[in-house]
Amino acid sequence: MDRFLTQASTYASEIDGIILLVGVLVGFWTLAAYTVFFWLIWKFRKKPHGRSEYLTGEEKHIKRWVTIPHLLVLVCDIFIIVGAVRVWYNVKQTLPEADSTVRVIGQQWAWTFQHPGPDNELDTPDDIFSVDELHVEVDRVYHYRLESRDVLHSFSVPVFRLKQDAIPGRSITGWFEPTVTGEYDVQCAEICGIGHGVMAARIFIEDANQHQAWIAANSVSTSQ
Amino acid sequence: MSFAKPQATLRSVTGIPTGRLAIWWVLASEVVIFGGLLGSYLMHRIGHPEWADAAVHTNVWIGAFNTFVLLTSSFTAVLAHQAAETGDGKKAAKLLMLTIGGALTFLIVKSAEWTMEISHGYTITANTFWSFYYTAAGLHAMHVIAGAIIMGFVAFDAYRGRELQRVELIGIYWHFVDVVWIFLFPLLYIAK
Amino acid sequence: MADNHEHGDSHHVDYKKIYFTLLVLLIVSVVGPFFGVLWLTLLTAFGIAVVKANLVIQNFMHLRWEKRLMKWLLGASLLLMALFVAGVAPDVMNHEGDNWENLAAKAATERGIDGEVEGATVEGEPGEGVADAEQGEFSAQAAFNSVCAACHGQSGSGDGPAGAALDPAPADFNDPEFWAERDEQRIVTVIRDGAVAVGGSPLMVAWRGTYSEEQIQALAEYVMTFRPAGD
Amino acid sequence: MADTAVAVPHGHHPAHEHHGPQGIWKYLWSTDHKMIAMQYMFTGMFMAVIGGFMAYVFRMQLAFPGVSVPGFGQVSPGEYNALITNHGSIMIFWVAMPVLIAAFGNYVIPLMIGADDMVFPRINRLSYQIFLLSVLVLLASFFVPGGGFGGAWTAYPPLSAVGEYNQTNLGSTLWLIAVILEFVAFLLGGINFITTLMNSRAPGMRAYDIPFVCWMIVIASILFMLSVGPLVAGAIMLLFDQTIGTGFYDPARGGDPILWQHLFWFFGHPEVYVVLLPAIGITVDIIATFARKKLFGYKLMLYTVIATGVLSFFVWAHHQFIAGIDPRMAHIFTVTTLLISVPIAELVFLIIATLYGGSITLSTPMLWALAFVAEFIIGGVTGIFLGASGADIYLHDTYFVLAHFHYTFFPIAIIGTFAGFTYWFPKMFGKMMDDTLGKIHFWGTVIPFNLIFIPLFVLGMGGQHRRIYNYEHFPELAGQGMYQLRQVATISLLVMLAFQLVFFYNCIKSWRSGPKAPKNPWLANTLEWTAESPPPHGNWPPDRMPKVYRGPYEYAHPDVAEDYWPQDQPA
Repeated sequence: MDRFLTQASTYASEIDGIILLVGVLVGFWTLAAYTVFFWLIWKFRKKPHGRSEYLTGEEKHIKRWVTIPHLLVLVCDIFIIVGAVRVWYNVKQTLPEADSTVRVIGQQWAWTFQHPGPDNELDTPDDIFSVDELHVEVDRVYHYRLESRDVLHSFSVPVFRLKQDAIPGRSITGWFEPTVTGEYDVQCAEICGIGHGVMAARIFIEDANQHQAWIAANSVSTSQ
Repeated sequence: MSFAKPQATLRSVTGIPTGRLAIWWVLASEVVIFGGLLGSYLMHRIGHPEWADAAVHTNVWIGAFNTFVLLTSSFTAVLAHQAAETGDGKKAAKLLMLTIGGALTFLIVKSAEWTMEISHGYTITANTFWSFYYTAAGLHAMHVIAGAIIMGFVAFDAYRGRELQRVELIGIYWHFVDVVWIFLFPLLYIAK
Repeated sequence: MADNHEHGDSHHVDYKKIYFTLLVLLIVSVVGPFFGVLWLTLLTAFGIAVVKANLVIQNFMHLRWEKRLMKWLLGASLLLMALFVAGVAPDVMNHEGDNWENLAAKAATERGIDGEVEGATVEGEPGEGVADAEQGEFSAQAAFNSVCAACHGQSGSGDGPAGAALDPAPADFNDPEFWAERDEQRIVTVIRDGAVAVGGSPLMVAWRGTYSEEQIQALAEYVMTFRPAGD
Repeated sequence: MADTAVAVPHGHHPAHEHHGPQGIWKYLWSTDHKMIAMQYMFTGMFMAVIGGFMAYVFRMQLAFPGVSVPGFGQVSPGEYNALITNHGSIMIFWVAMPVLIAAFGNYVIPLMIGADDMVFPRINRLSYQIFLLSVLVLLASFFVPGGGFGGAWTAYPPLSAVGEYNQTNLGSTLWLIAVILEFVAFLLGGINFITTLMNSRAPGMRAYDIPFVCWMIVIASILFMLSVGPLVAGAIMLLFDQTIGTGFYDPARGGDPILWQHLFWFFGHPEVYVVLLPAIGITVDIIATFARKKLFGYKLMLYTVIATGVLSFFVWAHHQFIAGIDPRMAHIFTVTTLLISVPIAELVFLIIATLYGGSITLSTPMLWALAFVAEFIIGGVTGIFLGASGADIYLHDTYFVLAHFHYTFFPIAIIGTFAGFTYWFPKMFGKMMDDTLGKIHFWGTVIPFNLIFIPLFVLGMGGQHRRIYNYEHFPELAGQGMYQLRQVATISLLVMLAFQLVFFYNCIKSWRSGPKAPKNPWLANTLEWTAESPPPHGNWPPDRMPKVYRGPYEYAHPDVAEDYWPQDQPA
């Protein structure tokens, strides 16, 4: 996964980990099934004067060949469930203490980001609004409040491995903690009308100095 | 109707006559249709206690009267079935006509009730309680209308002594329509 | 099929008796609410509905004599509905849960039904954006800056960040050409019904679901302020 | 009634020209289950051609953005949305459902259980006519002002509910009406299948003597019937939201958009199994015939399918993990979703085990059937990534999802259909199909298919999300490598579509000049092979309806010299 896309949040590696876990287990079973499958097709191809065996599959000693792999599949399932539930719990259900909170608002076809501004508190007059540009500081825990003005949108930041639908009428809270600086894509991952394809935003992950500079620069211009 | 039935229709491996077996499956599919609608309504209703203020404007007495009408029509439908079992097609047809009369009474009362409510401004778009109210009762009324029409055909045949087994089938459907109303009545009228 | 009570004339049901029982139950269920006790109302309303339905199903529909298979079938379809409600209720019935809250539903509950029906000029309320609702008083400038500016830019010159991607590009309100054949009425129409209403780009969507007539008027007036002076 | 009914089961078959409607009407108004099956089959194939054309147009746009697609022209974003929406709806509702359930169900159920027709032939005909109406309404929706509906086949409100949001006011209403009509048609059809199988089996045919494919189609019908109800109610609500302005899904008026998602997926997940099961049934029957093997554990297979069907009602919200449902619910649905892999894995193991000890002939139908198993394994296992809630956070709504469900739906709707069609072609048309052309078509379909969707798995892993008409606005997705992968997929699609011409040529050629098919060309056991090819109206002479003495898969039974033992042969 890392080769496709940077891991830029604390939980990106966890999510990649569970994908890898599933991949390994599932890959093993797929290969095993294919090997047996093609071997059987080759081994029992029609031969002149050949006649197939009469097996009902009800005999215990033959059925073992199916039930034992089957139980092993069940064991693998349990591993996957435990892994998936743990990751899900960390990413979606818990909320670590926030250093800062941003509001993310989707509308047809743009993202509006409400940054807390210099006082680091949301819903105060010095909040910084920006469109299609989210500025965050690296190594700080952010909470996001996700809202939508019209239809469903989905706030997706691939480098964070984060995705959450925005629903009109609801406010959904989640968290992320960026780990590397840089500029990355924010996508809308839920079809939202004909402009769905242009609903792109960028996330700017900055170090503390850059971020303070950005706040300072924008506080002036928006206070009007 | 020069339609010859295939042998398949006459077989009965389960021991339940084919028509009756099918009607039960129809009802199972109806249960989930109404179940989905009423389940959605129920969840909204519990989540929105303020809807009680809208439900106040429904008229319990009209609802109760309509319940009475449907119960009575169910009663005549089951009597028609009894008559059909003894082979008395004419009596069955008459009782079915009574049932249709019940259906018409129900619909007339219903439309009077709706006219009154709409004239007071409680239209289907007034708020979501009324949307559910008209959708649920309207879907039920569609079933009443469909049932009454089919019953007309069944009565026509039964009067001539044909297809008497259909009297039971339409009866089972009709009782189901009745049962749906038995639940709609407290859901929409009584609970305030 | 020896156990099959095939339909003779003999279910030995006294239909009349059941009919009168049903009527009595109906009266009880209507009378129940008059005591004004909640649990009693619920009991007489829904408890009796279940009893009535059971009577009808068992006796009139003859489920009592039907094969077990059909009972399973009806039971299963009812259970499925219970499953459905159980799976959906946490999201739809509740108005908040882990890390989410349904602000719109809470607002609706707060507002109450009367406010909604009497203010029957329903236009105003529906769809009011959560974000706006929280900020209280409507300000055309604030709305423009937070909503319209995404494409049209805060200065109104069509250079908003989201606008860069659009084709055709968003209108530039600072351009005198733009105003050559447009008046306030037309701006109102476009905001309300979308640009498609006047044959323009579908990318400018209609906002009548979000803003009231007055709010749209105010927005249009704000847009008019971008109009370059001197014509 | 009894006296009319005992009489001639030959009602008015086209062959009996004396009375009944003439000309084209005799086809349109036929109540013969085989004729209705053919109507469903060809309507479904016609829709598949339209759906395939749509895929061609938007794949061209994705690989070569802004190109003027030959046969269509420039694709606008609105048109792109309409294309993907209707491609999805058509392939599921108007191709997979009519062909796999209605066409094969109508054709094989009465023949395989030894009945002369469905129990309600006229309701059967009505079901097709309602279906045809739904097709016409859907096709009409492309040509109304504003164009076809563009809110994805899941039609999530508020986008689908409000004209101002989707800008296809009329198109979305017509689309919804078409879907409702289609549901009604299949409810009628499904009740017919269920009742027929339960009540009209040939004398002597016990529950475990029923050929597997009949079981599968009937279980699929039951799943459909029990799951679609809430969505019918939900669709009526959505229709009112669209047309008369109610607020069922409008949060500001006390409604809830999430409700639709639940209603939709409560149906939508079982729906996957609704189309999957008939395809599995066809595959299993073909494998048994061409491996000359009794099924490995018939009863166990049946139980695994029933377990899958029951479990499929408990998993729906795994489509909504990140759609705003309460995060606690996701745990429950992850567990149920992964549990469903248990019976499915068992079923696949049993199918593979059936090959053991066989004598396998790789004829065209057998190749399709084996390909179904091979491709479906990939489709199945990739589902585990998405069912695991933690992994789904990233993979949801990416091309990984898309590739996953195409790896399930393509084997189901296309490979399964070709398997069944080539297997029963001799019975349907009385002519043998050309095996060489069949094999060319097979390899020309299956290889490009994999080349289409394997690149899409990779793209999905790379974060490419769905339903975007042009990726130029997403710098991370607009790289050179990404475009190359998209082009590989598109070119493979073109190759695959081209090879379908071989199939149509083969059909016409075999139908006109193929060698005449014997009654039982594959030496199979089931009852349909005891009727004439093609069977007349009524299937068998009314006084010589078949009786059943044994199960359907008694191949190479030690008690008989032949390596097959037809169900209707007395011991």
